[in-house]
Amino acid sequence: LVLALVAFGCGRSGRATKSYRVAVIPKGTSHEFWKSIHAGALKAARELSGEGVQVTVDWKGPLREDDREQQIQVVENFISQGVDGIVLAPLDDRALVRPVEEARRAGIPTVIIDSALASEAIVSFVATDNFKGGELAAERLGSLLQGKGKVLLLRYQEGSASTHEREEGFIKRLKERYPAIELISSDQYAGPTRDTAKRAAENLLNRYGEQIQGIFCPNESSTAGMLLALQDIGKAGHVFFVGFDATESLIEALRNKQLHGLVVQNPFNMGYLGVRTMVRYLRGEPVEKRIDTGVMLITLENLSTAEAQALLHPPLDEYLR
Amino acid sequence: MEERDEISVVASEEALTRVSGPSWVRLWLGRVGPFLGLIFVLLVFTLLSADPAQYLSPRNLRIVAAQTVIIAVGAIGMTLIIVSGGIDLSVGSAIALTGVVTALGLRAGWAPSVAVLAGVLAGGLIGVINGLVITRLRVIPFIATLGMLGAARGIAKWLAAQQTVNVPETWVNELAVTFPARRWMFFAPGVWLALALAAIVAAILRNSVWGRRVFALGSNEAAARACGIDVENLKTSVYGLAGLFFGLAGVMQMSRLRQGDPTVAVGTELDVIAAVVIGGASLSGGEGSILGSMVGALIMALLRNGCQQMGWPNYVQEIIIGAIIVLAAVVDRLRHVRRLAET
Amino acid sequence: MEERDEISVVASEEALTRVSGPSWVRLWLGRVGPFLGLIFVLLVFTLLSADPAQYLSPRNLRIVAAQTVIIAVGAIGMTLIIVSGGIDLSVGSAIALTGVVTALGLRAGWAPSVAVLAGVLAGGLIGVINGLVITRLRVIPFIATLGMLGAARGIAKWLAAQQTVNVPETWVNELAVTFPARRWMFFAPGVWLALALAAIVAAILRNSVWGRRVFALGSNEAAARACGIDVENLKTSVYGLAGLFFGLAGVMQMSRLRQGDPTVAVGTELDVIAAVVIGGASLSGGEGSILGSMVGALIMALLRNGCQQMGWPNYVQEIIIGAIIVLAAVVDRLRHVRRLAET
Amino acid sequence: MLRLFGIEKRFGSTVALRGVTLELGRGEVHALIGENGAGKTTLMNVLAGAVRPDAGAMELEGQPYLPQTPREARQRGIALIHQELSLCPHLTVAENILLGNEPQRFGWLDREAARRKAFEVLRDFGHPEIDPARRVADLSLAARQVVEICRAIAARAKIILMDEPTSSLQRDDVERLFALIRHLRARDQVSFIYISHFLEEVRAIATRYTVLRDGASVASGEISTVTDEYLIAKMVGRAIEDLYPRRKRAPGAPLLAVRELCAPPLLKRASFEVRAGEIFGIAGLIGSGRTKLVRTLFGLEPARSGALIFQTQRLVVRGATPALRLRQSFGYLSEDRKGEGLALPLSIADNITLTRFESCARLGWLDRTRQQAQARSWMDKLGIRARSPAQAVGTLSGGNQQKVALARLLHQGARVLLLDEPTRGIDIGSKLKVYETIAECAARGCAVLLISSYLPELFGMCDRLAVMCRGVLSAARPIEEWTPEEVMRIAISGKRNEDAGAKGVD
Ligand SMILES: Nc1ncnc2c1ncn2[C@@H]1O[C@H](COP(=O)(O)OP(=O)(O)OP(=O)(O)O)[C@@H](O)[C@H]1O
Ligand SMILES: Nc1ncnc2c1ncn2[C@@H]1O[C@H](COP(=O)(O)OP(=O)(O)OP(=O)(O)O)[C@@H](O)[C@H]1O
Ligand SMILES: [Mg+2]
Ligand SMILES: [Mg+2]
Repeated sequence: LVLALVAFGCGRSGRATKSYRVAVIPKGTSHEFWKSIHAGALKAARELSGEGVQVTVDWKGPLREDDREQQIQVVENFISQGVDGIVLAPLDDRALVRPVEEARRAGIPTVIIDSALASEAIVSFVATDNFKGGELAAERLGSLLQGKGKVLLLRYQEGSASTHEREEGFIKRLKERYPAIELISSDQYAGPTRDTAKRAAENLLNRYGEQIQGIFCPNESSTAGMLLALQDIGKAGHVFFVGFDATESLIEALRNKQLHGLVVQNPFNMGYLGVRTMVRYLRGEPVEKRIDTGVMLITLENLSTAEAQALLHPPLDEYLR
Repeated sequence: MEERDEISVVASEEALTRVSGPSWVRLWLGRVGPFLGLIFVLLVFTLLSADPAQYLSPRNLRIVAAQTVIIAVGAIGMTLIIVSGGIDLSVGSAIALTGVVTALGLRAGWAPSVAVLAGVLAGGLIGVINGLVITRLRVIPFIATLGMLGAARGIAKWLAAQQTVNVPETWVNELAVTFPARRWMFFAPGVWLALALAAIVAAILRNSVWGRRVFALGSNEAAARACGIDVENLKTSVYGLAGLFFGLAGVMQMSRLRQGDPTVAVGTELDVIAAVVIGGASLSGGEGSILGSMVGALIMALLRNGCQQMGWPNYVQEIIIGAIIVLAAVVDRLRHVRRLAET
Repeated sequence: MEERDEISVVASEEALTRVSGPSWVRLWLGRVGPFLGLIFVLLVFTLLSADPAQYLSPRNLRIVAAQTVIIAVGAIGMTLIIVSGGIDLSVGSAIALTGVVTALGLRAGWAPSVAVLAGVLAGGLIGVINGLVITRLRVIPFIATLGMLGAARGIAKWLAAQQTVNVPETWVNELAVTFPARRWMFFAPGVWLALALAAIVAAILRNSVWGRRVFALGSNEAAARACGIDVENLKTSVYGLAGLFFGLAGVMQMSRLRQGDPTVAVGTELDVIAAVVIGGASLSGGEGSILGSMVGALIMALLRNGCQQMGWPNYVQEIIIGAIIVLAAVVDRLRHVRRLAET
Repeated sequence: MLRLFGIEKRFGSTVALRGVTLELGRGEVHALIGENGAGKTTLMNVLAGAVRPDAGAMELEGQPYLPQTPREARQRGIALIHQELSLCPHLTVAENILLGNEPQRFGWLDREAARRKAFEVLRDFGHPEIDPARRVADLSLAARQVVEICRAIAARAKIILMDEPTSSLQRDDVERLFALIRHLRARDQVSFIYISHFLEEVRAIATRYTVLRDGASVASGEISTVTDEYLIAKMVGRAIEDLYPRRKRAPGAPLLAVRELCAPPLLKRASFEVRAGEIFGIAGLIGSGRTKLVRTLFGLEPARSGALIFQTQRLVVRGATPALRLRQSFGYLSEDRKGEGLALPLSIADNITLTRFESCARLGWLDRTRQQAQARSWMDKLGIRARSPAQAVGTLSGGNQQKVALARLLHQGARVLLLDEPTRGIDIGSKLKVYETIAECAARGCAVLLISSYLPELFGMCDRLAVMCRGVLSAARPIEEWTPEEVMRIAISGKRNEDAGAKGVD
């Protein structure tokens, strides 16, 4: 093993001249969402190499998923390795400011992806419009319920900026467009994992299960957890349920009408544009400060459209192998 | 005289009956002893709850049961380890790893039973490795299992290629479901399985030679060795056996999530240990009972569930749960009135 | 038996002079004793690393230092507790809570020094409460602090209104910065502060009456009590003092994040305890040293940093770290040559 | 100066004390005697504030006295020497001796002063060789006992309670202790309550006595006015004629032969053989290496060289384990019941059957009723005082714990018995029983190796005797050819021509 690792180490250090080393730092590593971002980043690198610009992508997430301190350490360590640029999906819009600014002081530019960073020290912000995503969900649920009924929101986790925006977007749009719809619970958090989500969902449903007609969950793990809970008590399909982000199991549920809508982002594109933008900046070309990678509401109706399929099945294998 | 006091909570039947105060109190305490904490928690929530009927409804009961089962199965194994004077921090990671193994097996199209067996055995293997590191390399359990906590988690992510592993529909998914398909079962098969295992292990721990040796080991290792007990192998067997249970817990976790998730069950070790300790086991070994641990696990689950039933915001839940864990322990002390009587 | 054998071997001068291996080895071992594990880790990575120069560069050194400091400060407090024969699982939550308190103070426009003080004192308060629950309500430390783990976390979220609390620019933010503005400082002020405190506490633990009593308490509580030491208050003071350090750790965490984050430092307690135990402390009390704990903390940080320098994927990193924690412990055994001699 | 009226204490359903009345005068040494489990230790704990009495009143120098904590007791000038050693193994001798009233300068430990004070106390006790800077964990049991005593003395108490202080002390140490006691009485009028199972000791040092029986004080008065028979009768409730069952045994063929056994540094050379049906005694000073010898024989400590022949076959010496020895039908009784002997939280039954569960198990499953029955029979045989076999051993009195440890060894039914200080802390009445059972074993053809620091016991029991001195075992001779003086001479003789430095050991 050790030998292999040595080889590993050397392999990386032997870099050709006129080449960029870009660190891409996700929030976590084990969700498909981040896989897509990784693939997108690699796609960009490959294309650029094709154009004669050597780009190597260092992919590295925080050791403990969703732990700000750990992500900071990852950024710092990349600074000390002297990479050429950092593409970062910050776990928090403030906590990551210091390391990013330190990076800039060390002459390393940063492109932010996925969720915002409250700093001017960044090159560009490449992300979904999460607020809009929440609004789409509200629209869908509202129309399904014909503007009346009781709805339940299972939040994701305290202090998570991007999901918070989705939740707010959802609530706001629901309030102004469908005042007749009552939001009977919106202060419960699903917690970081599917398991915590399922527990929370079970207990929530046990309490409100009889009354509600609609549910919204702001990310993959909470959606999956809620779905499992619904299936367990055999209510899946009997309440209108809109989720966020896509995985096989969720799409499956969409097919057999247990889910009635999925707000889907374009992580692949996010990773791609993230690296692209970074390299463009490194080569002194102009870059725009805000790049929207788009969201889309996927339902049973538009599931089979090419656009949807492209979103749902990014060519992971092509790049991650 | 702490020395003497500690002894009052003993691995002998006497322990429960040695309580001062009027005899009827003693009798009562003796009976409900281990359940005091549980009763206390139930009471609190039934009183607080808007509609107690709903809180105590069989339906909610089943939800609690389903949520307990994983911790409970883990607690069975952990009880063995703690009674033997050890500790195991790698439970959470072991659960993740074994879950992933099972899921991979199922996805690879193995027979469900085979996949499940593989998962359980994987757990056993982890346990044996822990045991060997502790006995052969003479690393203290805390460090040895802390190492395993990292290693097992890593291996899980590696095997799962940092993905969650989705599994086909099999009976395994029904193992820990909240509401079993066959209504007459009332509880999920996993719950029944857990109960059965608990009963068996309790019997082993109480009445088998092996069990008594484990107690002896936990209460005085030097003496155990001087009595010709092969301490090294005994320890290894304890960790190995416990590992099997962690493996089973992993399988159930997998069944609950319908997927092998390498990032699941982070920090579960604390819940499991807490369950065992609330159940009256002593971290210095030689004390503890399966029944107690099961009750401990139940208490934890009831707390979580109860708080959410109340619809309190999460932070209130966390505060309350924290407080009640302590209170439960205090109430549990009533069982050992002698302790208070002295010093 | 561990105990006694060890004893029987040193029980006479002959024994002390009779140690396996040539004398220079012994001399060397004696010198570097506590640092063996550290050296080991450094060696491993310097050998593996593509460009060791970069790994051992002052810049990287500073990064490691900045990343260690929080664990290190926590470890100072934890050493006190573990030496006294206790344990504290609430460190992580305490860090979060005190961080939030400080942040709220700053946001409310208090003088930075006042806010910092508030944070530290909050930590002390948590500690004292732990101490009182343990001594007055007679709940064992594990459970008492487990309860606090939940409660403190909840309170943190409550105070912070489930949000992160952002703070204005003050010198507090410079406390734990990786590259201090004043270059001559080389390390962040926080690092120097930590070093100073470590030195002071080490002195107190070794040479003050209070310190020796803490050792006595951990070594044999019954004896300590019998000698008329006020065990209850001593314990409370230990947890209180330790709490102050956790508070300081929280302030530094806050300074690193530039915000009070109620969800930060989950599971940090394990890192801190691991640092202390790797540093040679015994969880059964009476053994342990600040120096050792600091080294332990450094080992942990160097591991993380080193693994990433190698650019290994996370799961490899986790496996390696797990393995090396155990190895470090094994290597550390070399320090107790007698133990091995008698294996 | 100290008065007790009708002190009562019950532990759950056991009544430890039922109405104890006692008077202690200034500068008086008061002997407290009674069977195992009579309540002596409990009474001491009451006085020292470790246990709160259920009923009764205490009076110290006229004022009422009811200590809530040991701390308070200390402040009122009462110090206790525990029956079970209670020291802090991680701390140095000096720190242990001065624990609770350390010499300090603004909270900082004054190590020099501490060292000096500790040394003075140790010197007064005639043990200047014990280095105050040594970790207690590195000392022998005996040395620890000395430290324990010194700690109580250093407390400068007005009343010192001694609970079997000599249980692991050598004869000359006992003399030193007595000298010290007399000195303290004479100099600053210190009063003592002295617990011991050795009547001759009691007579030597005490002026007045109180007999406890079943937790009640049954007799009290001037000790010079009563006979041993009277005291024993009061304690046991019946008269005891000859203590040692001297019956002719006909030792058979050698069962165990040890050749040149060597486990440095403590055990240098030991060769001897024990015949079937023979009781072979080993005398020697504390720290002479006797325990080391048996521990090595039993595979608890590594041997460097030597041969071991059981019946006819040669047994492995290096790398032997207790498990192996057990299978080879060896049995070992540790001198340190708490550290290495008993599993305190477990029940009496479990402890007794621990080495031979087979006797009461089928297919690995215990037959509780059989186990309890077996335990009960041993409890009767050795007179173990407890409510039931299910009681936790930790709640037994010191002597009764010792009997449980012995019972386990006997239950094991080994052919070779290694007994290290088997009667430590056992009362006279029970000693008789113990001696009888040991003799029976020998009669049944076991080889018994008996280590004791109490010469009369050795002379009473043994067929042959050898003396250990600084790790070297003398040649064995029939007991008739020994005199106590000669034993002591050989035991000490090594000391003269050795360099004084090595004394630090014991
Ligand atoms: N903590 C306890 N719990 C229950 N019973 C106890 C406890 N401590 C002592 N006892 C009981 O109290 C009685 C008196 O015990 P004690 O130790 O005072 O006897 P003792 O006179 O010291 O005997 P010995 O001479 O063997 O030391 C015994 O029967 C013992 O079993
Ligand atoms: N089980 C043990 N553990 C540690 N040290 C021991 C042990 N037994 C003996 N020693 C050490 O070995 C030295 C030799 O004493 P040992 O006990 O072997 O002889 P002894 O004549 O039996 O003395 P004692 O009457 O104290 O047992 C003692 O000074 C002690 O320091
Ligand atoms: Mg006694
Ligand atoms: Mg001895």
